[in-house]
Amino acid sequence: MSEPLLLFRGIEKSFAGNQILKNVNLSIYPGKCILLSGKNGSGKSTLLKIIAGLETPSKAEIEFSGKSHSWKSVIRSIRKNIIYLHQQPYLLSGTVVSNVAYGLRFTHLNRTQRSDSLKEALEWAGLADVANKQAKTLSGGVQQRVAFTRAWILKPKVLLLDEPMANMDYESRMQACDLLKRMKSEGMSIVVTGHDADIFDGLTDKHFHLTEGKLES
Amino acid sequence: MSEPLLLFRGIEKSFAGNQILKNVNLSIYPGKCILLSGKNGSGKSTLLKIIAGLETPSKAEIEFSGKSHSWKSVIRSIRKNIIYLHQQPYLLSGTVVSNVAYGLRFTHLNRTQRSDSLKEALEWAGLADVANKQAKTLSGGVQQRVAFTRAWILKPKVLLLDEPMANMDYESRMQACDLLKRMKSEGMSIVVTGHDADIFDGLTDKHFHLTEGKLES
Amino acid sequence: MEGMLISTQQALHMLLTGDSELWSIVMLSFSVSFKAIILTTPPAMVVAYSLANGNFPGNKIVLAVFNSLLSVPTVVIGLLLYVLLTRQGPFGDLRLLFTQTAMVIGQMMLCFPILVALGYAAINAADRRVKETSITLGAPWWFTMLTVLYEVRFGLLAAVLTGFGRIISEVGISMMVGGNILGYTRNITTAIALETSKGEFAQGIALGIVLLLLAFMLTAFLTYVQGKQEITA
Amino acid sequence: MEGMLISTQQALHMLLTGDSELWSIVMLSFSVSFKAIILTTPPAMVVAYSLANGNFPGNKIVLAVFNSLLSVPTVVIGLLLYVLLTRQGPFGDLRLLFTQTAMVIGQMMLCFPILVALGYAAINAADRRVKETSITLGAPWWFTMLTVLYEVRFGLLAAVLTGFGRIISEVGISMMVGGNILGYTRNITTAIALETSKGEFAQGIALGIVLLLLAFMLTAFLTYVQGKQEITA
Amino acid sequence: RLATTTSTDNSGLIRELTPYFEKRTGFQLQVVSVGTGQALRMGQDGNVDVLLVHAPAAEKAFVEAGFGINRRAVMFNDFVFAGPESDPAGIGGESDAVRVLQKIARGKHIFVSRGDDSGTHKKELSLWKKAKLKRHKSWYREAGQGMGRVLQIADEMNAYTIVDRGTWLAFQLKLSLKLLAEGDTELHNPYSIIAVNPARYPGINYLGAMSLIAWLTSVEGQKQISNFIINGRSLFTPVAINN
Ligand SMILES: Nc1ncnc2c1ncn2[C@@H]1O[C@H](COP(=O)(O)OP(=O)(O)OP(=O)(O)O)[C@@H](O)[C@H]1O
Ligand SMILES: Nc1ncnc2c1ncn2[C@@H]1O[C@H](COP(=O)(O)OP(=O)(O)OP(=O)(O)O)[C@@H](O)[C@H]1O
Ligand SMILES: [Mg+2]
Ligand SMILES: [Mg+2]
Repeated sequence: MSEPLLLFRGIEKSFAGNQILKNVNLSIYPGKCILLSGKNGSGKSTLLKIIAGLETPSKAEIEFSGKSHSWKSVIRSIRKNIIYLHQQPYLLSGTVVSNVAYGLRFTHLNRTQRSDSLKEALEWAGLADVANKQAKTLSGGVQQRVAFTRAWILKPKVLLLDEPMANMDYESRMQACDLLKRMKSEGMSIVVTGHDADIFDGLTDKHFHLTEGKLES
Repeated sequence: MSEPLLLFRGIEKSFAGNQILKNVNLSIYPGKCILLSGKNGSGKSTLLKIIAGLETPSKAEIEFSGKSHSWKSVIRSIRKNIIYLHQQPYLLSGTVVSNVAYGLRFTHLNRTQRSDSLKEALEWAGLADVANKQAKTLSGGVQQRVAFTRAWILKPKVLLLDEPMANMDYESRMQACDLLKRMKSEGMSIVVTGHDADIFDGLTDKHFHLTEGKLES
Repeated sequence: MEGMLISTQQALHMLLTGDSELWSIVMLSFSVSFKAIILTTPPAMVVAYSLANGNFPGNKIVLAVFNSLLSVPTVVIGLLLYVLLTRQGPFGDLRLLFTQTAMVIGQMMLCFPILVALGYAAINAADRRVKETSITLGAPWWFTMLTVLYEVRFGLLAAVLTGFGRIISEVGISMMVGGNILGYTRNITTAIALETSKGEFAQGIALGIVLLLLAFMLTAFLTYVQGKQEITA
Repeated sequence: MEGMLISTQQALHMLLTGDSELWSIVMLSFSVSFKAIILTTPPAMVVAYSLANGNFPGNKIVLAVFNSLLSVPTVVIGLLLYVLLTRQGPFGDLRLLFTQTAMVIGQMMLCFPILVALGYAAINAADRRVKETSITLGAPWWFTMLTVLYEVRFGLLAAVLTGFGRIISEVGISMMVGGNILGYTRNITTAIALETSKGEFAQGIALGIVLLLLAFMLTAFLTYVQGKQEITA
Repeated sequence: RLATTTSTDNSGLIRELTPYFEKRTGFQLQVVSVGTGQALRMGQDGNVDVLLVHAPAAEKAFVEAGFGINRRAVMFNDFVFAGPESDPAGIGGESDAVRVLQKIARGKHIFVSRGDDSGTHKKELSLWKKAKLKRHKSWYREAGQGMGRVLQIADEMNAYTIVDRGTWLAFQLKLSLKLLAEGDTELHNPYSIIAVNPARYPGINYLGAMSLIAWLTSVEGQKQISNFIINGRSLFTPVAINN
């Protein structure tokens, strides 16, 4: 196998004295997809949030380019390349377009590139019809689709998806899977959580199970 | 088949000029379970909310005990027997116990009965461990389980469940299905929405599909 | 500047050694304003909730009225109340003018629109699912209201603190319908106004600092309680 | 009562026929308070956001300080500013006493804690996912701040309206550092205070009603805009 | 810039005089109307140029401390006793101020005091001292407000009070109180004008201040003062010329 892009080592996390994660190690390889399963409350979302820099671990180290760093010291610079998709996504006030385009203004794309990728994304996700609707009035499944599109349009190096398809209909799931496969082939690393392994058939390269704070493959 | 408990006739609903539901008829029989499927944004949640009296239809009639009434005139008295479970449930501030017990104070049960059924419910749902945790700090799947428990503990005549198991792990799903089967056998009517018909195997008696505002079986 | 420090020291010393005149003024301030805020909060919350949830037509206009009532100077409220309570006025027979009761009534009039406007904003920001969940679980309307109010309690606390700050610091009403009568209706703010008119600026500021410190103790306590709740929320 | 009606009629008539003295007083009130609120809002929002999101240790204490500053009487702020701006005071050389600039500064001091306290409450009620979503999508901190502020804009609007109502209706600061000089620093509230001290209650109330009506037009407009936004939100 | 007591401003005198003065001298008059104590304080701080006040003892101290110069008597009016029409204390027609107070105190009739260290309040206190009477909270109410408001409070309470004639004439018609006792020379109320010492504050508009003093004490100014009439009575008696 090639070099890992990022290596998270010794992640520990406690909430109010309850240790949720115990010495978890996770390597993220470019162009590979990891499926993370585990019972409700086992810590899947917490782990993804720590990797995304949205939750502070009690302890963690990050290794890349052959060097080890403390989580605190490098997470800010790393998280630019990592996008986390909430299990229950939050759509911002405004239209579907403004939500999907949100992150584009922080990229180095120019105007035409932005509007091109925006158009392509809406088309792909089947959101062209609702493009100008207020995002908060959408149905649960469509909201999830919008959040999904809002994340992958940025083509980050690492995409963390927290049960991204739980509320999607069959067609949308297939579409999303196709999309992820394409991104993978372009070198993106993906970590996805879910309770139905079969949804992600043909997409995942590795399957980890989280039990009692520990990762098992 | 026996008499329907409730018959909703000619439900229509528009949002901002968009007609979502077109002349939908739905009969709810005691002790039967209906599965409602449909693409994202097809109107499943909207239909359930109208039945629960939480969303106002443009037009609708309700028939029961052989008489037809306008939705507006009777929904307030009817909705006491109907409970709707949100697709993305909202847990109130407070512990898991206080959430699950919320509706009990409006029933005719006495103190001991209440605490008995509370205990039983927590046990059944596997929530005894987290009973005294703050509900808002729970993981997504556990929150869904709490909301589920909070609804069925009241044993309403009609239970409307909007994708109740999307975020639950395998075990919890099996448990919830068992529970619903028991309730059904005690005469409860259930309407459930979802994208994976197989989750509800052996539970549903009828399967309707919502397309372009119309119900098809 | 120096005078200010000395006066503040003096005032604090008087406060700590239990100077009865100063204490009676301080106690009067707080007791009047406490009564006013406690009597006003429940009806104001009900009105705010109705405005946020009712869909009666004049909704927005009523809200705009309450919002513009925020701009009414206290002395105008004092004047209106004076006109109502004066001997030949409609409620003259009650002989309420220049009593603490009149001050309480005036302060209630002052903080009512504040509590409604800010309460409305807080309630309106509540997730719509709160109300729906409560209703579908069988709660009667008033319990649903309490549930929603409880969910937005921090916003409501801010509203109440703002209302309290407004009335404990107001002087127009207290002066106008209280009369600043020593031992009867003199509170901190009218005492400050008096010192100011005498040119005793240092003493005015000193009294202001006394008020500030007491208010700080009160809000620090409330913030502490709020903080404790938040940890577990 | 009758006198009140007549005076109000007179005042409104003067307003509509463009009586220059009345208009200059009204314009002065609004221009001073507008300047104050516009200058105060941005820094207050930044402070409120930092308090709600920063996890520096003194957080809660700073918040309690702002909350208790809500209880400072305007005349005390006026006195403090007077002591600062007076000839031999630290800023005496600026010759700001009895100018509109001094009034603006005083009113800014008055509404700053209000905007911080209420802004904090609104921002704190925001869903934590707003901030997380913004950060993970690559927004720099200031854009994340703007996103959060935009999500809670109705709460912030309520805060700003409350702050504006507070300063346009205050009299202690304007009187103390403005001086109520006709044509220079006389605004509606100091004019009301003057009429009141003359015993011309009807005229005081009439001026109050003028202020109320103008405030109503302003807030009705804002509520209308807010309402329009909400429909599409 | 002139700082004056509210009583002169409220009576309308200053407003009446301003245009004459501005036309004659070309100076603009900005009036800050506050209590006597606050006016003196503003002069002491150098925030105004000239003061028109009525508290002889405090004025003297002010000048002696070097804050003000050129103190000139401008005019006087007098104090009167007002009370309810029924006059339970029976002070009606009394001309001896001390006797009036004795009657009020003996009957424990409610008396409303300014209680604000103003010129009027100081005068009242000196009268109580002269009468050697103890006052008790149950009937002696310290209101701590301006003269007009004290009159209204006394009116509401059916109480007695002491008031300067200017305010009395201005408020008379709005009250059910009656003027009951007047005329004692003890009850004179002299107003003086004082320029703020320019040596202390270089930016003081000393020229303007002196112009106002000169004009107010000139024949024209004094004539305008005596021409100021409310309810058919001249309010202030000019004293600068005849003395
Ligand atoms: N408050 C609202 N304002 C405007 N449009 C709305 C509102 N609520 C729902 N809609 C629209 O109504 C349609 C049906 O929504 P609904 O939530 O019922 O779909 P659904 O079948 O539950 O979809 P999903 O499987 O994604 O949950 C959607 O197009 C949605 O955008
Ligand atoms: N802010 C918090 N405060 C306290 N406890 C928390 C908090 N966030 C998460 N937890 C706890 O951490 C544990 C793991 O939560 P997490 O959301 O990571 O689980 P999960 O594996 O994603 O579960 P699910 O499948 O239900 O989404 C849970 O027991 C939860 O109660
Ligand atoms: Mg999770
Ligand atoms: Mg739905």
